[in-house]
Amino acid sequence: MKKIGLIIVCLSGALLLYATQDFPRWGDPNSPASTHVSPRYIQKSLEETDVPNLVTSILADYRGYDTMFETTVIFAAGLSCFILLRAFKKKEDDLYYRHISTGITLHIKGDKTIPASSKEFERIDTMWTPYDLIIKTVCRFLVPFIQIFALYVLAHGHESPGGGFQGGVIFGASFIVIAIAFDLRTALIRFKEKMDGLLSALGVFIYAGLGALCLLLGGNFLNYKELATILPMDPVEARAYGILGVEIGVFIAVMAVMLSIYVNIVSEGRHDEGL
Amino acid sequence: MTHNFPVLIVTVPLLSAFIISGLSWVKKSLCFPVALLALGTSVFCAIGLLFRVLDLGVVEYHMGGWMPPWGIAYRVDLLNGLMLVIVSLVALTNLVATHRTVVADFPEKHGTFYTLYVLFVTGLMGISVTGDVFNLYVLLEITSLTAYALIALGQPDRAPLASLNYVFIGTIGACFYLLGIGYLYIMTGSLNMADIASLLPPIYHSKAVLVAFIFCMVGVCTKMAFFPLHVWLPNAYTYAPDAATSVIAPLMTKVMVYVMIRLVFSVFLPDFSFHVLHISHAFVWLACLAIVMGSLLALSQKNIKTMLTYIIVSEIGYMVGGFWLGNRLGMSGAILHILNDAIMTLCLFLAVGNISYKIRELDFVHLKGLFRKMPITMAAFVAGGLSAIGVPPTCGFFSKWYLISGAIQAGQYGFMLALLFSSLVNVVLFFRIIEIAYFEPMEPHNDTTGLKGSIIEAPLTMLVPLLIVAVSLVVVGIYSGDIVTTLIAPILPKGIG
Amino acid sequence: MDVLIHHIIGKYNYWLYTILMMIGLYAMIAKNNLIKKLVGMNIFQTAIILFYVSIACKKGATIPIIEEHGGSVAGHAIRVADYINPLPHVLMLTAIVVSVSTFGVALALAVKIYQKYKTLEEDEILMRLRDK
Amino acid sequence: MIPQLDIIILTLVIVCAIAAISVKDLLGCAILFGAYSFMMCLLWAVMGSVDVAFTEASVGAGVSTVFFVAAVFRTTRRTKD
Repeated sequence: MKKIGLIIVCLSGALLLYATQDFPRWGDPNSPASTHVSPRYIQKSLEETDVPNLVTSILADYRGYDTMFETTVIFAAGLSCFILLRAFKKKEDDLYYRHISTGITLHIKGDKTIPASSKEFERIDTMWTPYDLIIKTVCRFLVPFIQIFALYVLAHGHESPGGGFQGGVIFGASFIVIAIAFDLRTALIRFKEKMDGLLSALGVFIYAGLGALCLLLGGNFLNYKELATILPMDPVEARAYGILGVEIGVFIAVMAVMLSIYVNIVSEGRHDEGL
Repeated sequence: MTHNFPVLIVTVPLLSAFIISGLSWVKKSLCFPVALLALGTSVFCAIGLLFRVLDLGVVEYHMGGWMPPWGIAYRVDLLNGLMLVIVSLVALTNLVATHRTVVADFPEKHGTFYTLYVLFVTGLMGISVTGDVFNLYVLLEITSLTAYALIALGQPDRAPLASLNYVFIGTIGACFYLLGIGYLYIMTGSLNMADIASLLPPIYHSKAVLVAFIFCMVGVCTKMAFFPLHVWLPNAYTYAPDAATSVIAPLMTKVMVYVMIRLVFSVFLPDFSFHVLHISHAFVWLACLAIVMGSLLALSQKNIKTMLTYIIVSEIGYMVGGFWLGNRLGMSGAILHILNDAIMTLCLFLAVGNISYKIRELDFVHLKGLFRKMPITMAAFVAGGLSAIGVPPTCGFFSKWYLISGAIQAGQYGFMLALLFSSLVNVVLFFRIIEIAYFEPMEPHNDTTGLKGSIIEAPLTMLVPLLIVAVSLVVVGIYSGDIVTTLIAPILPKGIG
Repeated sequence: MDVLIHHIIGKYNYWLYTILMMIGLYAMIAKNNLIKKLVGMNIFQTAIILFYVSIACKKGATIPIIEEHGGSVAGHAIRVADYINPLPHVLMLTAIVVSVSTFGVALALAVKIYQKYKTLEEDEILMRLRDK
Repeated sequence: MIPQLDIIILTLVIVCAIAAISVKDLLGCAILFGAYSFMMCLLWAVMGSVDVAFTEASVGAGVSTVFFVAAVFRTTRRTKD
């Protein structure tokens, strides 16, 4: 099997290199790719969409339809992990508790449990990870600043590199930090599974709904110029705010999906014990 | 609102998929009606669009109001219209037919199943209508991702492994297609199909365009399960849940055949594919190999579902071979066969879904005496089988007739022999099942209802769609003459002989 | 001989992306462990992203963010050769997101396979399948 | 776009790729895979595509390494080849 694989790989590699002879030299300014379509983006983008970051303006406006389906890909990945791994049945075997004041760990067999509200005992994972004060306190300090940075990345997608995807991933990562530093249950208390499912659907719905709103206002799908009729601004500014609205939709969807994929993979769908 | 049809076909199901996903957390019972409504509107829009295309010729739609090479544009002609109607009708019929199986198999997750189902159909309809090569790649990824998830829900011990193999081979195929677009983009600088077609002619003889063509075709043939690259299909479709197989089997591979036709007609233009490159003969011989091997492998199967998957592999050989014959008869036969094969495969897989809903087992040894037990389902299965063989009243005969006469006109006698050989093998395959199901008595152990000698037919909501599809086999067969003259003939460009 | 040198120097970026792609493709086909195949798949996809990004490069051009010189930008035309071609970057944002989604779903499938077979080695799984 | 820097990073990328595939322990493979993604992000930043580099850093190097380690935590670190 390895020999066939090697032959296939070398064949396709040779084919790829054979074609590079006709390519324009690397990085030359008047190659077809840089002279046919992109000059209009570079010259007109600032006049038409009032967004200095060309990549964000093309991403959300000129080729916004692609990005809508790309957000749908992320949404479908979140759903797939949910439907493949989520098992609603509880894990039967025994639980571990730790007495907070003395630090003794209890190993309770069978299905009896200590009520979650009790103050003296706190539940710990079966693969018991050492109680580490430093990581927990540093993480409690760190998470708010990660989230503020994520919102900054989203808001500044127009001027600096960044935007909906990067901000959404960083915001999702802040919840993953909580899940790793503390344990999965504390993260799930703060971000319930139902809220997660609804938010991921809501995020992509904002994106597609904004496009449909432009349709209802008379323009083509995703034509933010039509938003100028309801928003008190001229069409170019309406496009900029349309792009921001779409980025917010992407932000919410990517945040929720990243957390849901992580939670489903790390707890094998039981949502009680993870990394 | 009628000029918005092209985009409504894709965005209405997309929006309703997100609504269904939200509803699956709030109120599960509403998921199926919303899915039904969504696919109903897209069937309505698809038929409305087909009539608009019939009298307007070509319908353009610019996303976001931008002109084509800068923004994404839809350029809907008859081939798109035909594919949209096929995809939406098959998806709607299947949604209704497999409702009970889905609710029975996935009690608390059927809301999410319907979301993935509607996203899968949205991806397929997006592929059938888009006019932008990169948009086609993104939609290909949505379709494949939802197909991986839907397939992995089947039998717990075999389906995840089959789906993971499909992930690997499908990703290689999609990435080869992406490489092909990259090579086209670096040589032409544009991503719009019509724009690339206008920029390509001066650089037809460059090596990069040749390699772009090869990579696009290898990528599409991998997703189409064309013979040497079909290894993922049998396991994936056999171990998938019945509700998922009966929507993926009839549509996924046919839409990829459409993508190949669209690439040759609208991006590389036929005179590049047939005259500059001399590979049409190679494709026809590969198709003959696909037909023969598909039929032989189908003979050696013990499970009825695996047998049908190998028949799909040989049907793909019909379409690819018919298209690459290069003459009007062969190409119209290939496009007609996309329609006929979609209906045939849907009919066969719905019948198999009914059988496995009632009897749980699908090996030949368990099909004994099914004619007395499930007469309507087996009648529909026989109708599908006759169409696969190519018996006159059904539609399978007419597309085979076009393919064979196209092969004779093109002088490809190997392809004609392969077609006849596969028809004979199909006769053996289907009459073997009819013989088991009709003559041998039913064993008591797998009679699930325990009522001696009575009919254990599938419930009504599964039978009526199956009968509609079986009847449509004959109706499409009778009207295939008009379908070819009105719908398919104007698709073929003038240059074809 | 100098034509070959010219080819190599002028387009070394494409040679190196092809080597990366071949590594990824070989790992996908030849590796026995399912997760190693996944790493090969991701390397294969990032190699294609490297190819697209190297299309976008222009010598002597800066990043595709237009600096606003004072209020009236439309006062003087923006010179195209100053900025890198932004279109491949947009395409590659999509490709990265697609590769992560496929990676996530494939990992979920690998976890599900491990639940059933307690191994991630392809040959061991096929052996246990054959025993059934 | 300094060619020398470009070549150094490209060789590091290829070294990380080959190492990630041939190392015998999945957790090591995860860390090398994170290093490979981060090197790719560095390469793209040097080539001027800042948005793609930012996405690859956060999505590629960040989250997919976390998914990888989570999956290895739930399965096994053992690999035969």
